[in-house]
Parts: sequence; structure tokens; C-alpha cells
Amino acid sequence: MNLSDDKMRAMMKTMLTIRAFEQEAQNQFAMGLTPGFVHLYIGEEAVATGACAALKEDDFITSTHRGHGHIIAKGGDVKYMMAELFGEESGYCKGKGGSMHIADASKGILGANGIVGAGHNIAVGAGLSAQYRDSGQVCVCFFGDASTNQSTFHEALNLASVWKLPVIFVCENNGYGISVSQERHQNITDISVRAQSYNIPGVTIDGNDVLAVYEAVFEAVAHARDKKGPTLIECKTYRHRGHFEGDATVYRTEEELMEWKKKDPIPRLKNFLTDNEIMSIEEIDAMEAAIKQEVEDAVVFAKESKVADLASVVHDVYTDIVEEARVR
Amino acid sequence: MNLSDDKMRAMMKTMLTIRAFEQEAQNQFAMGLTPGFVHLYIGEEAVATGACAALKEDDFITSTHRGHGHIIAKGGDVKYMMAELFGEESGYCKGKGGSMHIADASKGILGANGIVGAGHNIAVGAGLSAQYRDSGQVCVCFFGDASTNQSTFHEALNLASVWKLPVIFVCENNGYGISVSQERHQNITDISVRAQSYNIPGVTIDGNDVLAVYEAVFEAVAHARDKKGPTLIECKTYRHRGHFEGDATVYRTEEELMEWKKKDPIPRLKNFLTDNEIMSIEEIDAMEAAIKQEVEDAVVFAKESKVADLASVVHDVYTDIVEEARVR
Amino acid sequence: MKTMTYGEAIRAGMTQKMREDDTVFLFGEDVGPFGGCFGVSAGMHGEFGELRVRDTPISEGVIVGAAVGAAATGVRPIAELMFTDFVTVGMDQLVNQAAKMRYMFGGHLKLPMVVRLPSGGGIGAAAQHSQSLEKWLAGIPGLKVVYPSNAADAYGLMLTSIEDDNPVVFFEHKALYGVPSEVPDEMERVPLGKARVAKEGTDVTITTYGKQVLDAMAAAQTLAAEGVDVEVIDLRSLYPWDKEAVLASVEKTGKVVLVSEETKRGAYIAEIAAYIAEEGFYNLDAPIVRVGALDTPVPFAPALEQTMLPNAEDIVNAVRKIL
Amino acid sequence: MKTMTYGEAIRAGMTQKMREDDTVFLFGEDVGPFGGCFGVSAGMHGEFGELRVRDTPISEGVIVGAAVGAAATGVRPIAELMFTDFVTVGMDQLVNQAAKMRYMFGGHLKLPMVVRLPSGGGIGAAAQHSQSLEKWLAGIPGLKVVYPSNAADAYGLMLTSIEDDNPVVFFEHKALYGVPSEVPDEMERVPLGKARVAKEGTDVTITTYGKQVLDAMAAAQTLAAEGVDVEVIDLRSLYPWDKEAVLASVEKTGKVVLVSEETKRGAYIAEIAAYIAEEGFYNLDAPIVRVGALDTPVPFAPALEQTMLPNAEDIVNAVRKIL
Ligand SMILES: Cc1ncc(C[n+]2csc(CCOP(=O)(O)OP(=O)(O)O)c2C)c(N)n1
Ligand SMILES: Cc1ncc(C[n+]2csc(CCOP(=O)(O)OP(=O)(O)O)c2C)c(N)n1
Ligand SMILES: [Mg+2]
Ligand SMILES: [Mg+2]
Repeated sequence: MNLSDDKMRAMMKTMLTIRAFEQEAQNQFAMGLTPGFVHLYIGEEAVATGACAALKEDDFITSTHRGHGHIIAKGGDVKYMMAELFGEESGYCKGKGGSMHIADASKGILGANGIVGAGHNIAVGAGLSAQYRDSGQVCVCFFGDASTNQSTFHEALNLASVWKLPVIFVCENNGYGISVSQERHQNITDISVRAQSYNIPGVTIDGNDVLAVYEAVFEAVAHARDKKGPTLIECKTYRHRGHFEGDATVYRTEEELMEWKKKDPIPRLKNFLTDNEIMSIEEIDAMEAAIKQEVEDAVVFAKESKVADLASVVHDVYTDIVEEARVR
Repeated sequence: MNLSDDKMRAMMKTMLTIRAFEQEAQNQFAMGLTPGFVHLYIGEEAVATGACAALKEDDFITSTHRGHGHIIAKGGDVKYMMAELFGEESGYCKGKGGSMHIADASKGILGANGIVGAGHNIAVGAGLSAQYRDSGQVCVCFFGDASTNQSTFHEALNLASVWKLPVIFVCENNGYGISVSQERHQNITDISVRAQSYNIPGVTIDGNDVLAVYEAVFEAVAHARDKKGPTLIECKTYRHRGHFEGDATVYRTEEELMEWKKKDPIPRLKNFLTDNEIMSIEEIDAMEAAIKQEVEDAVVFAKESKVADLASVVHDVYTDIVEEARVR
Repeated sequence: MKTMTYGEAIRAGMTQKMREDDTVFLFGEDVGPFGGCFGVSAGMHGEFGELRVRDTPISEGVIVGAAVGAAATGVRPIAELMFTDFVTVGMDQLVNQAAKMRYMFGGHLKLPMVVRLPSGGGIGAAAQHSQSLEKWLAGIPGLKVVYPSNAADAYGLMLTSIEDDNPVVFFEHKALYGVPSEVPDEMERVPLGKARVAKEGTDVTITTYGKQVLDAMAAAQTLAAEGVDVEVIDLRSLYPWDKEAVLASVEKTGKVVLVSEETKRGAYIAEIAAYIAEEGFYNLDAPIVRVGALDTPVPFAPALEQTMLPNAEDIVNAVRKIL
Repeated sequence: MKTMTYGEAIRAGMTQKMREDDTVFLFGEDVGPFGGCFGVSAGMHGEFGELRVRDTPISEGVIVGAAVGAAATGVRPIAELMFTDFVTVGMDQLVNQAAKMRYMFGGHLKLPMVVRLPSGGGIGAAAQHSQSLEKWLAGIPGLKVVYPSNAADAYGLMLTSIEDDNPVVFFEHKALYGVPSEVPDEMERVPLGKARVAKEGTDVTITTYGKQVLDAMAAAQTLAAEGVDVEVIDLRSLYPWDKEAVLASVEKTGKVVLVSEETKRGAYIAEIAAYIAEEGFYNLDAPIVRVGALDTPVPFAPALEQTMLPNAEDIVNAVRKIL
């Protein structure tokens, strides 16, 4: 594998950052400090991390309702993310988007998305733009298992295939769409078989193995940059938390969760790094402590921030028109 | 094969009826007597005929914009069809539907449809109803190659598969969606591969061989009635006319058309029947002459009919509410 | 009389019809054992089993489309979309198929189906999970559209909607699910197309529906303290809608304020306003005032969201404008 | 001055921008060598080649969705849907994505994209190929919406729409494609949001757009013969729309007739009516009358279709009602 030690350390850092961010998001939500819905990525960190490690800074990603991990992995700043969860002006979206709509166009992050499957199409558009401009960019499209039954999955993969667009479709198969298990929402086990409908490469990998994810995406990126079109990569993984915070997860067993916790991607990478003497446990601990601090600082930043001036509610709809405000 | 001679004669009759109806529709359109769009089925008769021959009267079909053949094969009356093409009150839809919206619920014909791909979903609904009522009915869903890139194709096949609904998806692959050839609208040759995405049986057959179509659909119907779920059957065929009447078909070659005309399903069945002494050429000629007469009578019927009372334009929106009329 | 929440009333309506008529069944995302994203179908899977309360894949197109095909072939499906916002992916099935099939086919078909659409803002769910989109469907010939504001109407309209032989769009406001109100012991059908006078009054007519009925009642109370006697009309059905009730009230008061949670521009209440300006013009003593949401997507932060959405205070101000 | 058809003008607008700006490109079903279902893009594939005038599969969702993703990443796509009716399968991309992305993301993005929607009836295409659905999109914050009635405006609005940094919905009336009218030799941009006074007059204001401008002009001519001096306002843009122009005209005439081909109930002109009833009430001398299509799907038979659609005679009758 073409993975430098530095790259592996960076992946460790990304995974730990995602985990720490999500745990803090969980706490803040539990305390009632962040409004709306929050969908946590705990347990799936290897997918976003491995995939984004294979990208350049000007490459694109599209994300989902469960987007924090993708955004961190593509270089999003936890400070502005946390502030957005709190709905503050200093957040990525000035408090207008919240958890499900964080984006950072300057880093190629084309947005989390509240509509299941919407990212498929947007990713194809980014790929089309890259192809049209002959820019050499690619787009990684993240999505869940259940979203592969949405209309958009099909239209997007077909168009990407027939136009040979530089898009890498990365499916996070965590076995459920909310309460509906995969066998109840589709009659297949490996979602990668759906690649055959578009005559594109399709692989199923262990989504809790960050190195495997990196490798698969790296290959797909090379294929895409070579103008050979899209790839479908299915990453089998699991979410440790409920669908959203507050979900009592009555639809799955404690044993199942325990089985998957044993396969947690984070201890796994830690072990790999220490076993191969790429990082010592002390180094990892120090890294983790620094990250915890960064995330705590982000919470402080968020809490010190203020909600935007209420008058701003009518801004940002158009580039030019400002809608009428209300006089109450 | 379990095909009685009577059944084969009936299939001959259906194919000849479709051909004669379409030729007359072509003529009447050319004379400017039928308004709107008309999409002819000439060259594809074997698909509708073979498929519907495998059905019972209370089974369902959904059709497309190119629907005349399906409707005739499922027992539609050419008189009311022709009158509908003319927009007359005596037509199937009282002149409100036209060529693209002919339906006859009493015969299980759930409608031609102007929206490409809409029938996929409706067929799944009919299958769901059959399963729910445990009625033993099945639904055949007809659709074109290009419609298999629509959102609906994917959602419908997935749901039918996971719920094991009694639906037979019959794809009429005539190589084009309007001007766009198959290789330009999808990156696969055999559409039946898409069955793999849903883990259901998928086959590709010669759609100009009515016996092959019958056999494949017969098997799929048995599978469906056995509660084993849907099947995808791709029938390779060709339309002799343009996409709609008036289409100059600049996107295809004369040679290609000529090649396919050699494979015309009608002479093919004729030869089979005479070679196997199931029908004599005289019998076929007589059958054809009677059909021609029936279709000519349908034109007379249509021409003698009148457009509905203009006041009726506001009827039939709801079962109970009659919309306000206009006083001009 | 008993007390029920709005959500319980919707469930009671579905449950009653499912007990009475075994051609009625419910399907949608997570409506089964999970009980629906807002708990509306909680317990129904237990009572009716897998075939009658069925979880679907995430495929709104075929959820609505399958309801159409099923309704056309002898059953009475209820389809739930988890959020109204997702009707964007089921519009073809609703508008080009369900609404038009009967007409296109010359009247030879009925389509008894209900599509449930949980609507509205106020729960911090942001732009793609908070919309009010009545205007898309209430103006489509072939659809009937209802929007209850309280438990009794939710219950009664559900019974009538399921029994109707036409496609009925059943809007529900998410922020009302937990709100209790009184329901008669023997629930009667609420006819489609009949408004309810929520409060009689003589000075100004407030015409609204859904959650804004509560805001209008609060506004009426505030105004009563100032000596202004407001009449509040709860439309209940957006199509057919009760033109007579509205015109009669305007004739009495001469003044009308229309309220909806849709973004004001192009909201369906514009139809009511235009209708009054056309048919009730000579009874009007003052401009027709509309109160709606600001003309923006729904923002996430609660303070912003509350600024964007209309409230009782806005209604009070609107009434004052024309006193 | 030269003469062009409406269809040619749309093509001229696209062609000019594609020559000026190589980030502009067109895609949709059969827009390539076939030249579009109505011939609007005829010849463009020849001039610009496969990458810039591109045939898509039949996948309206990804046609609009890809335009969104492309517009967000540095190009200016024009997406054509073959018929407005098919926007039903691209609504999510248009309404939940294109319209909301900038706002949801806090203003950090622009989306310069045009979606072309051939609309309207009159060609015997029946219920699923003849709709007017302005109301769905003109009331959605985040979208701009235009609807030209003649070649010069079609040309000029196309230039402006492509240059706009926001998603623009470009409605075209199918029955106008072949209609010629005059176009200046040097075409100027037509600003979004500015109405055009198609005919000045003092007695009644007819406010309309698209094909109905032609009907309104015919009606004005009939009425002129009776001594009624009608002012005809062609809105051209439905959002932003020219409130000042309409209010000024109503102030002058005191009477207004609104016309659209949408089914009357819930048509976007209800917004215009409601706005006038709110902001211009004291200038009104008569009821606001609306003329729209009958409240049914579009029927197939031409005689039925002509009965269902509004025409010049209906406009004349509407004006007479309030003289
Ligand atoms: C179009 C649409 N339908 C339904 C929903 C509600 N919803 C949000 S997330 C979700 C489940 C998604 O499952 P999956 O794609 O597997 O992603 P996961 O949550 O497992 O990461 C559903 C049904 C939605 N947001 N959008
Ligand atoms: C949703 C939708 N998109 C586009 C069209 C326009 N249209 C009508 S038929 C057709 C081609 C269909 O091709 P195919 O499915 O292969 O059927 P065929 O015409 O070849 O029988 C198209 C693009 C439509 N009617 N509906
Ligand atoms: Mg999942
Ligand atoms: Mg085809």
C-alpha cells in the first residue's frame, strides 16, 4: 500500500476527531443545548476518514444527514461545526442550516443534506463540472444503505456511468435505514452488486478497516482521474448510536451492538499503528488529549457565540434580492 | 411448450389486429384526423401479444405512451380505441385521454401513460393490491429501454422484490428513447442484468419471437402466482416507425431499419404457423381480411361519433364534485 | 367527551377504519414496529400485523405510486410520507397520476387513497424538514385536501378521508401532534369542505387552518381584551373549501385577515383572498390582510425560525392594521 | 429590427451566451442532434459539440440535480426538461436543493443555473403534457421565475437568466414557439423583475404573462372597438415581480383583470390579486377578476381543450363584468 506513516497518523487524528466531536455533540444534545435532530457517526469513522484521505483538497464530497464525519474528514473546522449545531452566527451556516446542512464550499464540501439520496445527484453535477472544465477533480459521494433504494441512486449512477463522470460512490452500509434493517428494505446482501446495473466497478469492503477504505477509494479515484468513470464502493459498518439522538433502538439487539463494538474502527487502527510501531500508545494518547481539548474549545466557542441578528433571517436567499423583513 | 393451436391462432390474430390498428392510426394521423401525438407499436407486436397471452382476464397490465398494442393484446376494443384517438365521446375516455391515456379497468388495463416510468409504480400498486387481497392476480408492467433509467424503475423493482409482489416487468428494448440510442442512455447491453440489483430472475429474449415472449412471461407468471415475487424480462425488438408520427428518424440508418424489418415478428409467426400446419396461408389471409374490416369499421365508428358535449369538460374529475363550468 | 392528542386522534381514525374495513391498510417509512417518526402509528403494527401496517424502503415515489395502483384495484391504502418536504419526490405520482387518472380515463375509475403529510416548522428541523406546501396540492384538480387543527377534526376528517373515493391529501402539523383537545365519545364524520367557526365575532374575520387556528384563537383573546370581537374560521378542508362560510363571515364583519404558515408569497390563502376580492368585494370595508411565513427557507436556529414563522402577535398586528 | 420566432429567440439567447462564456452549456433529453422535442436547440449541437449540447437519459431528477451540483462548482448549466409536466420528477432537486442551498449554507455559495420548462396547452397533448404549473415554483423562496410572451423578451430574458447567479426557472409556452415577432438588432438584456406595458390604457388593467398576453391584446382590441381603453401589463417575471408597475396601473384604472393559463384555483395570479387587495385596496373601484383555465386536468379532444383553456373572449367577458 502507498500509505506513508504521516498519512496514517493523519487518519488516526481524523478518526479521533470525529469520535470526540460526536461524543461532544451527543452530550450537548442530551443537555438540550443543541436544537433539532442530530445523527451521529460514531462507529463509522473509518469510512469518511479512509475515503477523504484519498482526495486532494480541491476534490469534492457530498454528504448526508449523518454528515459530521465526512465534513471533518474533508477538512471542516470543528469550531464552526459546533457553533452551527448550536445555531450561532459564527457557525458554518450562520445558524441557518444546523447539523443536517453544514457545508464548506471552499473545501469542496458540497453539503450535508436532509433529503436522503439528494447527494447522489449533486455529486454527479460536481463530477460533470469537473469533466466539463477538465479540472482533474473528482467527487466522493457518501450515502447510506437505505438511500440506495431512492430514485436518485439509480439515476445518478446511470448518468455517471454513461458519461464516465469522475464520481466515487461510497455506500456506508450500517445495516439500517432508521428502524428498517437492510433485509427488510432490499433483497440483496451486498449493495455493490448494483454496480452491475451500470457496468461499473463495484466492491464490498470492511468499512471498519480504514486502510481498506483508503485503498479502495484510492484506486477508484485513480480510475476516475483516468477518465474511466465512476466506482461503487460498499463499506460494511455500523452505527453505535441510534438513528438520531433520542432513538430507543428497539429494532435491534444489544448483542448485535456488542458484536459490532468489538469491531470498532478506532481501537483497530490504534492497534495497527502500535503493532507496526508507527505510533506509540503515548503518542496516540497525546493526540487524543489534544483533540479532546480542541473539541472542548469548540464547545466554548459555540457557547460564547451568539445567534445571528434576527434581521438576518431574510438574508442569503438570493445573491442580490433581500426579502422583506417583518415588523412585529 | 404448453401452447395449444388455438392459443397460437389467437396470438396471430392479436398481432395482426395490432398491426392493422397501427397502420390505420398512422393513416388517420397523416390525414390530420387525429390530434396530439401518436406513438406506434409497429414491429413490436410480439411483445404485447406474447405477454398478454400468458395472462388471465382479471390480471392487470400497465402500459406506456406506446400503448395501443398492449391494450389490444389485453382485450381492448379497437372501436373505442379508435374513437378515443379521434377524441370522440364514444372513445374509451370520452375524448378526455387520447392515445396516451387509454384504459379499461374492467379488463385490468390500468392505462397507457404519458409519463415515462409512471407505470412501474402503478404496476407495483396493483401487485400489492393482489397480494393484499390474496387474489392470485398478477400485473404485467410494460415499459421501454429508456424508461429503465427513470427513478421509478429502480424504486418499483426494489419494492416488488423485497415484498415479493406478483409483478412481471416486461422491458421492450427497441434500442432508442426518442433519438437517443441505448448505448448513449445507458452503459449496458442487456437490461436484464438490472435484475441482479434486486435479486430477482432476469432474462433477455428475442422480443420478435412471440412464442419466446409467451414462454418467458408464462414462467414468470407462475413464479409470481407462487408468491415468489417479480421477474424482469427484456425483449429485444425494434420500432419500424419513428418515435412519434412526424419524426424524421435522423438518428438511425435505413440499413438498421431494413435489418430489423427482416426480423418482423408477423411474417415470422405466419411462417411458423404454416410450416407447422397450424394455420394455412388462406386461413391467415382470411383472418387478416376480417381484421382489416374490423379496423375499418372502427374508423367509421370513430368518424361517425361526436365530440362530447362541451359541458362535460368539467365532469369526471372527482366521483362526487362537479367543477364549475364556464359561461362564455 | 374525552381528551386526546392530535396524534392520537389521527391514529384513532386510522384504527377505527381499519377495524371496520379490511381493505384499509397503512404503509410508509418506519410506520411499523417503530410506530412512525412521530409515533403516530405506535401500536398499530401490533394490532394489525405486517401486511396492514407495513414499513417501506426509502422510496417516496413508489410509496405514493403503489398507493395509486392499489387504490385503482380494489383496496383503500393510506400512505404516509415522513415529512411533507419529501412529497417533492412523490409529486409525479400524486399530481400526474392520482389526481388525473379518473379524468384521463373518462371517469371509469375511482381512487380511494389517503396520503398523509406531516407539515410545518417549529421543531428546529430546518429548511428541508419544516415546509408548508399546501399551495402545491390544494390547487390541483383531482385531489382533495384537508388540514385539521385539533383532535376531533383530525379524527373525524380521517374517517371521511378514508371513506372518500378520491385521492385525499391529509396534512398534519408536526407541532400539533402532542397537543390535547376534546373529542366526542361517539366520533362523527367531519364532512370534507365544511369549515368550522372556531369563535364567533362581529368585527373582523380571521380565516385560517391547521396550527394557525391556535395562534388565531390566542390573537382573538388578546384582541378581545381590547374590545375587538374577532370571528375565527377554521377551514379544515382546503379543497373543497367552504366558500359560503367565508363569504358569509366577511359579509358580517367586512374585514378579513388570512393566516397560513406557508411562505406568504403564493401561499394557498392567496386563493382565498383572491376569491373574496372577486366574489365578496362589495362587502369589504378594508384591505384583505395576509399573514404568512417570511419569504425564506425555514432557518435552523430557533430564534431565527420563530422570526420566520408567523405567530399570534403577527395576527394581532394584522387585525389592528384594518380596525 | 428583425423578425424571429419565440423558439428561435430562445435559441439565439442560449447561443449568444454560449459563444460569450464557455462555462455555459445545455443538457436535457434529445436536445442534441435531434434539436429538442420542439426544435428549440436545432443546430446547436452542430455548433458547440457533444460536451456543450448534451443528450441525457430519461432521468429528470438527475438532470436538475446535476445542474445544481455543476452550478455549485464553477459552471453555468442550462437544463431543459422536455415538458413542464415532468418537473414533477425533478421537484426535489429544484425546491429542496437549488432553491435552498444558498440559504441553508449561510450564503456561502451561488447557483447560476437555468431550468427551461416548456409549458401550456393547446396542442392536443392531454393532461400530462399540457400543464401550467407556475404556482409551484414562483412561490418558492430561492428561485427566480420568468415567463416571456414574445421573441424579444425571450431572447433578452434568456441572456439575463444565464447571467444571474441564482437558479432561474425559465417558462416557455409551447404554443408560442412558432410565433414570430420583432427583435432589435442589438438585443439588450431584459432585467428580471421588470414588467412591460404592452398597451397603455386608462379604463381597466389586464395583468398577465406568457401566451395570455396575446389573448389579452386581442381582447383589448375587441374592447377598443367598444370604446373601452384597456391597459395590458406583461409581467415577464413572476419572481421577482413588478409590484410597482401593477400598483401604478391599478391606481390609474381602478380596475384589474388577471389572466393565466393555470387552472384558476390556486393559480399564481391569486398572489397578484391578493397583493393588490392588500396594498392597492383603496384604489380599487371594482372586484378583482381572474381568468384562468377550468378546474380540471387538460382534456385531449381539441374542442374540450379549447373549452377548458382561457381565451380572448373570456378576457373580454371578464372586463365587461367590471365596467
Ligand atoms: C427523501 C427522504 N426520505 C426520508 C427521509 C427520512 N430519513 C432520514 S435518514 C433516513 C434513513 C437513512 O438511512 P441510510 O440511508 O441507510 O443512512 P443512515 O441513517 O443509516 O446513515 C430516513 C428514512 C429523508 N430525510 N429524506
Ligand atoms: C418523465 C418523462 N420524461 C420524458 C418524457 C418524453 N418522452 C416520451 S417517450 C420518451 C422515450 C421513451 O423511450 P422508451 O422508454 O425506450 O420507450 P419507446 O418510446 O422506445 O417505446 C420520452 C423521452 C415523458 N413522456 N415523460
Ligand atoms: Mg443505514
Ligand atoms: Mg425505447
